[in-house]
Amino acid sequence: MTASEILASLFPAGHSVREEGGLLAGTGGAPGAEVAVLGTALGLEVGVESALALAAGVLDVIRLHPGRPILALLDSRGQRMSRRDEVLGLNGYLAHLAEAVEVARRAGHRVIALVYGEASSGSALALGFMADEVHAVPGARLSVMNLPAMARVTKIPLERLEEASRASPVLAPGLEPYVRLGGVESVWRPPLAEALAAALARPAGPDRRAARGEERGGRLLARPVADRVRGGPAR
Amino acid sequence: MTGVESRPARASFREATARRRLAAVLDPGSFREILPPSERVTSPHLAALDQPVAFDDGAIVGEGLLGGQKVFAAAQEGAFLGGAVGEVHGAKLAGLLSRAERERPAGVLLLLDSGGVRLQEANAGLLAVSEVMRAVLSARSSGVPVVALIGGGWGCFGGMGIVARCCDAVAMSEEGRLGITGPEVLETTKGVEELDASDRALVWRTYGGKHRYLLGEADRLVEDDVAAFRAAALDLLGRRREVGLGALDAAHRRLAARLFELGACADATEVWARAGVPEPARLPVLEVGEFLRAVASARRGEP
Amino acid sequence: METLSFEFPCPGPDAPRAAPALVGVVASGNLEVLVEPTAPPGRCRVVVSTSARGFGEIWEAVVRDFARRHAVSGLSISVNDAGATPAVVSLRLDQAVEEYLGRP
Amino acid sequence: MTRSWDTARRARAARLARARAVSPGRWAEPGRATALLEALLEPGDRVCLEGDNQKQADFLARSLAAVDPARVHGLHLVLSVLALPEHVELFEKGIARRVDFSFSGPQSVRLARLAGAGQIEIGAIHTYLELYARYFVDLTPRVALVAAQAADAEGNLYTGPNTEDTPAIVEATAFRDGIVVAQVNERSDRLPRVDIPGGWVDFVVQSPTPSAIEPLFTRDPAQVSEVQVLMAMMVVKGIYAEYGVDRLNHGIGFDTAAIELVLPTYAEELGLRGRICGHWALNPHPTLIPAIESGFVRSVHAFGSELGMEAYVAARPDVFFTGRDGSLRSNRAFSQTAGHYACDLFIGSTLQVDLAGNSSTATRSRIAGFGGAPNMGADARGRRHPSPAWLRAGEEARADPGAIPRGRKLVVQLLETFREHMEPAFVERLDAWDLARSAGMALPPVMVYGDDVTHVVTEEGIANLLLCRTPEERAEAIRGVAGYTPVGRGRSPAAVENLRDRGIVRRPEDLGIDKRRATRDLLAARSVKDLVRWSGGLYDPPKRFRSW
Repeated sequence: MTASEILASLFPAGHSVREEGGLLAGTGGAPGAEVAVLGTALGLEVGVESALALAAGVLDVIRLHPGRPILALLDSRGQRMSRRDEVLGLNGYLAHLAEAVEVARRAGHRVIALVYGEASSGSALALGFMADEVHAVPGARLSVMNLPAMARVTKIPLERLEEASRASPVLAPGLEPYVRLGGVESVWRPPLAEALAAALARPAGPDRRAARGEERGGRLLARPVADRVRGGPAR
Repeated sequence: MTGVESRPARASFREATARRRLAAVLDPGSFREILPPSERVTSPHLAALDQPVAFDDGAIVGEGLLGGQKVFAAAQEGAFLGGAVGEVHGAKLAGLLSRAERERPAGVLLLLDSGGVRLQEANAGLLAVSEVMRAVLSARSSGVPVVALIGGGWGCFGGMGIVARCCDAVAMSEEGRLGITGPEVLETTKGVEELDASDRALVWRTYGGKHRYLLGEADRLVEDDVAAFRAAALDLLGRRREVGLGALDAAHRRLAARLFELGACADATEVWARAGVPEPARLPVLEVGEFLRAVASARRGEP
Repeated sequence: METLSFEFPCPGPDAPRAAPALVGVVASGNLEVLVEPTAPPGRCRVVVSTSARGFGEIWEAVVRDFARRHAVSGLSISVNDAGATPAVVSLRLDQAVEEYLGRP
Repeated sequence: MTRSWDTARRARAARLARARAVSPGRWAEPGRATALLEALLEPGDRVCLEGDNQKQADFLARSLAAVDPARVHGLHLVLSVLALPEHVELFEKGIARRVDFSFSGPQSVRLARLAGAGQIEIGAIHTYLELYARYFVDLTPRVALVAAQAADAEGNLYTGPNTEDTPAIVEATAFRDGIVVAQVNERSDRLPRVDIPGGWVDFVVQSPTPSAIEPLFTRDPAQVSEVQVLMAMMVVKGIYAEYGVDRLNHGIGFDTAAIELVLPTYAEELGLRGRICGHWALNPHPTLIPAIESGFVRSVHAFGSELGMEAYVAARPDVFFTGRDGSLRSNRAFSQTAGHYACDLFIGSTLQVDLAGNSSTATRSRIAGFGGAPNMGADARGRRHPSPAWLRAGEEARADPGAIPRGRKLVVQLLETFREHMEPAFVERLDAWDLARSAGMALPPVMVYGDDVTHVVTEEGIANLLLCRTPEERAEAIRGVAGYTPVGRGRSPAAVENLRDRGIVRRPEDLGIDKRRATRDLLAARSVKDLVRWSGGLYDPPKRFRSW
């Protein structure tokens, strides 16, 4: 789905969201109950400029519209990979963006992420995965790396990776694996406005993804291990 | 004899294992590990790929003393799968940070040495890194300082490069490296013209401690010496960065200024020249002390 | 991966009980060795998980020589190996037992 | 009919006359280099195309590979190191037919293939000294194509720090009416020093690109392993200290780099400074810097130079042989002679050792050759001057106490019992046998013969073969340090214990070595940067070795 199709379905009453250079910004929803929208389109690879622009968008909402919910729309192939981005410290720009989302949530903004295309690596970490809840639409694809590239880097035969990915959700890119692992709370189907309203109505809470992963059988150790460490030293 | 004082008597941080780093950075004998190797909490995903596991999954977490104060500490073992984050490894780090929120030690030290997400557990690893990021920000928001120490052989890349910058402060050695897209990945995906990963001088001036310090991405630059890292950790423990709008605004202005001022630079040496460092080409050969003096006025970032 | 288990009787008194000790790292050509006081009295138990298949005989010889060099009665030795040579294995086993015994 | 006694001189004059049509003066145009060679060369000529361990006449090699094979063919190539792709190309094109050489390095696989296909006749694979010797007996070059750093208008050559083979080649060629062509990197009005007089040089051509040099002898201390540190401790305590080894040569592997790096630490602790490792025949290894700086090393004569060591060498003229300009003067022929006759010990790594102690680096699919190791790793039976180490070794080897006293050179082979991928380094039968058969060689290519080897050192211990009195005892001593290889597991434990009692097999514990100290902390330098620090900033490592 394209950004405009998604936006139309999310905000049947209209929205002011514009796409420029792969970045989305604007508001949607009825007067008095506006939702701030920001995010990426066309698979944008997030570099230093776009990370800073996204952070600026979050900062503006905190400053100008206290309490206004934020919807992060994500279609991004990950961080931009270039020498210049590394020279300038892209990791620091992405951390800044993540911290901005954290501050927004702590200031009382609900933050909902919706993956409507791709989500991968740096940009997923800094924007989408910082939300209170992460949702996706059918056809969304979340990933770290495709299997052939993974085979090259890890020197594990591709057949073996393919075989393992049939048995476990940890390897293959896609939507379903991330649902099972708890990384995606739910899959939204049209009309999206209802799903958004329901998400916004839920109270914010702590990071529940590890618990979801355990319930859904995708990540059986993340929650118990974290809890054991949280609990006390083994004696 | 000129050699006497140049003999490297220092105990290298880079060469030490994660366990030895922890033992040397914390007060002697004070470290108590949580989920130690004898608990055998290992990765459930490696067997399917015929890969050996490690009894601690490459992440050592626990509590100890630093200058007599109670701190929590975690260390990644770079030699095991490049210190990469898998389900268990990440859960140990996230669990420690959330324990810190509850028990409120004087701080949390993260001895990072990681290529980022463990590809053998790709999706679970990515989520684990996200959970660690959230846990760092959450611990800081609750008032517990988190300090990253980067000086291992793998550096700190991928999502862990973001985690490092989510901390209150970062100490690095010149040998340490920090970034998001590491040199090998950059060369593989974008070609050798973008970055020649075998050109070590280029790799280190792009990702290395000196450049990060000059940019303000690292708060302390130290010798590759466990004692120097310990001193930096002690020093940075009191250095909290508020998680709030004020600090965020200040950081935003700094990052915007960096982009405005240095955004046209494609290479670190251009950055150093434009930042006003005299004789920028000399920076890589300077020892830490000389380097700090040479860049004192040109350094960007907080003091 | 291949798992090898060895258990054999050891002469002499059991090693003192101490906190488990770990040395080495699981990296190419290297291994980690965990020493714990959990074997039955008078016996030593060694469990090896290795990525290099087909070297069981060599492992057995290395482990037996190791047990002859040290008082390992009552100790369990657990190994995660990523293709270390016998030279490195012997060195790590020695270091691990010394680390274990060096502790109060 | 009277016999003519100057045929070679007249042939030389005729060739030079042909060549003057291409290049009237001593300085030839680079673009005419191939034409010059076509004018000078005749089919079947014996040609020395300088290929040293480091310096290569690469531009002349490319020019030679471009000649018309119809005019120039069937050459007999003599050169010490056959390392360039162009060298192999000469045979593929039929320009050359026969070769005598010492070492083939990177071309070893292609060479084996050519030999298998019958496209190359290998006269012999020599050691360096043998090959130079034969330049003066029956393999004298008709034409020598050599390389130097710079030349002046008169054709005087400055070789820079890599003088290497050039004097030996030019001496043999110029004084037997041969023709010498030199490629140089630059033309200079004032040479820093003259290494080859212009009167011995016929043509000079400036290479469009400087001759490429590889840092062949730089070992990054970061890659030295703990096991190598342990073996280095054994060598220092069990051999160097034991025999008082003060004149020596080291191989170029990480094993010997580890020894160099523990001299300022471990050997210093043992009080050995001033007693061992004073005089060396060695390339200027960067890993030797800490031992030089801490006062172990008193002199180094070098076969060739090493990239990045120029300023350091120039600043340590008491240690290195240098010209008045400060740059290193190396000379492979002299240094090999020094290594053979003047050194008490040679130590080097190897790939395979059999039960007789024969040591080989040959593998089935490569013809790699020898270089200089066999010259240094062989007892110099012509030697007459005594030294404590040499006498002690001789005494240990003497079975009959009434026999005439005679010394022995210490020849030590250093190897881990398993190589990578669990390949056993000790074998019943060397791969060299198979290579000899498949390549039709008269001799299996053995690097060091068993009867020259005095000690085998592995992580398990030291086998002193000097003290063995029978072939069976020797084999058992070798089994006694062969670890868990099939050869090692074939030992008789009782026999090995007996050898231990007699000091023939010595374990680290027998030597009083605490294995826990075998960590990288014992290395005087753990990184290339540490080496730069030791050198006071004078060592300038090549790019690939620096992370700054």
